[in-house]
Amino acid sequence: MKVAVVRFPGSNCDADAWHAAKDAGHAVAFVWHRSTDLGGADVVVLPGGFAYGDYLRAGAIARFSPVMKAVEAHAKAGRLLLGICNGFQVLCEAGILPGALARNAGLSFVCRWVTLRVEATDTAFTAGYRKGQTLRAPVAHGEGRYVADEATLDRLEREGRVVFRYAGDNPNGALRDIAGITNEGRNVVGMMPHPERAAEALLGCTDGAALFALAGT
Amino acid sequence: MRWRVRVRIMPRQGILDPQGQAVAHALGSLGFAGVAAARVGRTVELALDAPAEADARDAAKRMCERLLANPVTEDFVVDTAEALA
Amino acid sequence: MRWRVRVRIMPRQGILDPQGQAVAHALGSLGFAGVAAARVGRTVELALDAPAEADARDAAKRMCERLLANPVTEDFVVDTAEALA
Amino acid sequence: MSARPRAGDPAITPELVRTHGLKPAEFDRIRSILGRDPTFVELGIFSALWSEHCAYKHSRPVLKTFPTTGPQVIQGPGENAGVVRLGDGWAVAFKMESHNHPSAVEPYQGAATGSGGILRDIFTMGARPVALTDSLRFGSLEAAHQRYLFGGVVKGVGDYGNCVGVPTVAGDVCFDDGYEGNCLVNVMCVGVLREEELIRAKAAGPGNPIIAVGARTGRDGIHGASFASEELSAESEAKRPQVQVGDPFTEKLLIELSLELIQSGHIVAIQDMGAAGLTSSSAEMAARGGVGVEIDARLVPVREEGMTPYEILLSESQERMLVVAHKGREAAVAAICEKWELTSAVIGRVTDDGMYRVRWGDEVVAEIPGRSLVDEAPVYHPDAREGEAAIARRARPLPATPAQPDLGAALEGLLDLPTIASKRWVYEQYDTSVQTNTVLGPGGDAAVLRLRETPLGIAVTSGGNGRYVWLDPYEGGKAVVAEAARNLAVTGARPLALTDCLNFGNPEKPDVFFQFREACRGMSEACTALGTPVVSGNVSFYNERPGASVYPTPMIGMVGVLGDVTRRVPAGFQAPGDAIVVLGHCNGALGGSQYLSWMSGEVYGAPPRVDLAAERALVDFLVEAAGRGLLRSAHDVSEGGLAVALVESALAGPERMGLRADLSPLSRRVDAVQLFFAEDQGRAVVSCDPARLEEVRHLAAKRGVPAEAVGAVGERGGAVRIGVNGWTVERPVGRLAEIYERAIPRRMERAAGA
Ligand SMILES: Nc1ncnc2c1ncn2[C@@H]1O[C@H](COP(=O)(O)OP(=O)(O)O)[C@@H](O)[C@H]1O
Ligand SMILES: [Mg+2]
Repeated sequence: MKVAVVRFPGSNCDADAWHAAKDAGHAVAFVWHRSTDLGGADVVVLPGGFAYGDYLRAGAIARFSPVMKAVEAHAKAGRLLLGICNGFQVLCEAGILPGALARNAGLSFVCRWVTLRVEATDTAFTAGYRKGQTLRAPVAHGEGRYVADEATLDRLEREGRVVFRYAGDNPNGALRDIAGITNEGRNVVGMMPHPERAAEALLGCTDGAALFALAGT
Repeated sequence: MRWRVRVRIMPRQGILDPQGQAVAHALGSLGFAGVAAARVGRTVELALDAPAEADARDAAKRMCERLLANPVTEDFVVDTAEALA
Repeated sequence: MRWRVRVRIMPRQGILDPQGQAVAHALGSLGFAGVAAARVGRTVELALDAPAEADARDAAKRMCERLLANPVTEDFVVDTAEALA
Repeated sequence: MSARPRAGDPAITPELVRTHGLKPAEFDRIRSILGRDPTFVELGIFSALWSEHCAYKHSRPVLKTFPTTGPQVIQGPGENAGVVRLGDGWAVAFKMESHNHPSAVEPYQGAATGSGGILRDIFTMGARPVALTDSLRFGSLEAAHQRYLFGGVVKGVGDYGNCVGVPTVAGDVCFDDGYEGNCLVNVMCVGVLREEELIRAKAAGPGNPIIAVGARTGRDGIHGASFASEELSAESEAKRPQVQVGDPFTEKLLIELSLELIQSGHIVAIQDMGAAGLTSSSAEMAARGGVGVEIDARLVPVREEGMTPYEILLSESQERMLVVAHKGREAAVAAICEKWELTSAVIGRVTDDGMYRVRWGDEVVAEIPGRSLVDEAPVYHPDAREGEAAIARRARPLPATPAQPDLGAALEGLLDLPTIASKRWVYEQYDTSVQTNTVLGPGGDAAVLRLRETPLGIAVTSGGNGRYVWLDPYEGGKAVVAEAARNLAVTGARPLALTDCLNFGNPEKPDVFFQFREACRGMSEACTALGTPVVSGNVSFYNERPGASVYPTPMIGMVGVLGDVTRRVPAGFQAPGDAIVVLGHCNGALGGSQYLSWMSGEVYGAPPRVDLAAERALVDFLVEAAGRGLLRSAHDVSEGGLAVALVESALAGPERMGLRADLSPLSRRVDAVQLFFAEDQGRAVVSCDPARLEEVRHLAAKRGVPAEAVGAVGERGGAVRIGVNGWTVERPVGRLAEIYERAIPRRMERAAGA
């Protein structure tokens, strides 16, 4: 498949996402944030980093980048879109996914390996997992506490749109241990942990690789 | 005409404000008695060109809605607008 | 008696405020004309028990000096103090 | 046309000269170079370039004695960073730098801008930064102000590196009263490049444009270089506004921009505007290239109105670069800057008259023979004499060890010392896995990164024991190099070369200069013995307050290479039943040890002596054993001694495992306390598959390394059981983990205060 990795000024996991997608056998290209064209990509990845320095709020400025119009259209058309960490923050700020990512409850940036439980396997990104399966992946963020109002949270649960939950160690105080969610159409997934950092045995873990395999397409 | 407009953006009631809690706790352990609670928000100070104060305030309000505040987690008020030289 | 005291902590004049610059730039590219500059600071809202307003303000000032503001990079003002229920 | 004072400039009085940190004799020298009084701008320029920080006035002759060459060295000292060959056409650029004074005044920004500066030193060589390390020293965490400094520094290092996307993968932290009043913040950056992409900061080609790139210039940090060259005092506290603020977002863009510029072929040289800003970057680039430069300060993009040429030249605003481009490529350079949304402006030209000339429009405000700024800086040979107190401290006899030692209480006490305890509280605030190269992250002795598309691994470590140097500068100097090499070798990496940060007190005091000279002598000998030349470094003097200097602390950053990264060896035990082997001699050295100070509250005695031949043998053994896949884990023995090293090996694994060990066979000559806690150098704890124990023994014998099998790795969550001479300490591994992991967070949960 054709995968586009968007680069905002300040993205810093762009190359990591590129490699993970490449290793999964896809044709991968970078798209600069000023571009208004996604080059016919089947899958768009908004990678981790600190777009625009995360000044004001993580993702707040990046969501207005020129490329975001095309990203929104891509999502509306039901095509695949993955936001990892900063990418997830951008998706929430842009309203493509509900809720927001607030400052970690512990107030510090936190980087460590966590355990995730797969809650939804009906997205293209998680079709390669079993429901209830646990995975390991690193988190690395300062603003990763998922928050939304009760009604939104209930709705996410009811519709099976919580994709990943922290199992045991919740590193940021996210409500209901939410680590990743999907949209109504299940074509957009946002998550705080970094599956691209857990996709190679040499780096200690391959649990994240299946996410890039896109078994569900 | 140039205005200084100040907007205040605070965590919404009901949303956990760990920073405020940490501040209240730290003040207590530094020996400040009588701190019942603390909340920490953001102030954005804008130097704005606008014909009249009402326009400056109005522009600031739209900026908050569009960019400066996140409605999921934050409330804002346009606090002051004063004429600059 | 309980007071709500609000302190405003802003980057000192002349000190680089990259956040303010980013905000000003972003507002400009969102089409808001007339933004000459922006600075981003913090507001701390305290619920304080003190006998009188002056005491509450004074306590807030000492809290800023001790903990809330960084004297090297920030200036603060005790903005408002109002009686709470 | 010669430089003239500008209207409004202050008169050049002896007082003004003094406040510029220049001695009367130095001022006379300036007058004789110029043949006239300097202008105010010129005075500022000399003050910056002849400051200790830029000119190394007190240290240069000693630094010249370091070994700096070897077949692996591509670029030794003298450039922005040293460069060493890895193989397959790949090289690493690395350097370490101190930001002690700024951090003591403003820990968050001081540390952040320290990281920013050292990153720029690396990518200006054409290398992509792949790792940061930080070595930190504070006073005791029992004091609120030390908690404030520690918390702020860690946040500053973290926020900066995290934002630019360079993992902070190693470092060390010590808390000791010897650093009360003057914390040390040393940051190393490591970058990777193709050998042919190396670029040196050497201006060339008269007529070539000089371009300022990146952040605009503000009034921040004016005279930071001279600030770093004096003692902290009430007066320097009042100079606080000099502290600069970092913008890692701009830095991230600068990294990408600079690497693109270098690859574009449009530019001749690039250098960051670090200490002493535009002045030092332009003067140093000119001096290296043997050319002159002419700059119009009025063309420099500024952040504030009304800035004078003096301020523009000496500002230390962060995230700025100075570029020399090929003539005619101005537009191409500007286009690349625009792509990365960064400001750029042509501000001057390279000239062929060798002069360092600054204009303000039509006026000439400075005109100085360029070489005089860099090459004619004064050099001093201060007196060196060891202090009486130091001699007495070292000679003071150690107390007899108790006949009935409570080894268990001592072990728990040492694990609870913040210096020894887990630094997880620190490194979990650092992004350690961005760039997806981190094969071994923090928590062991050195980090290992893979080099993508090659079989190679790069190992990095940084640290240094200031106590040993304080007690015996020469032996201590040897020990810092030896420990760094050992920390690399336990991962299986061959040590290649080092960078240093020499943190000392006021060199004009004979006892301080003695410490400096002797520590450097010890380091040099160790470098030669271990084959690890010095390729870059930095000196930080004046780390003191009235009345006391900090522990003399040469910090070492060392880089090594693994031919096959899949052979890297982790620090922690991997499998129950594996054999535990102790390598090296146990001589029972307790002088200056953590045990001694834990027990007595004092630091004294002779520190462990370093047998360099034995260190070399140990390193060779570890590298060969790893290469042959003999080892499951390896961890060196350092602070806290063997018992602490054993516990750390148990705690560092993927799952905490117990262990059984009997230390009695290690030596008949030393007692139980010494076997547990002595800090003899040249030792390591390794584990291996019992089936390969014979091979390990055989190889050790061949290399002349003592190797004693002392026990076996226990069950997951089991007991740690260490016996010696009939005594046994037994604790559940979970309990030791709790002490070791909670020591720092427990203290940091108490309030900090400025
Ligand atoms: N400031 C720091 N930054 C990053 N990692 C650190 C820091 N301090 C300690 N660590 C990590 O904690 C581990 C233990 O540190 P330390 O006890 O100093 O090790 P050693 O004695 O082997 O040098 C090392 O992996 C080190 O990299
Ligand atoms: Mg070690």
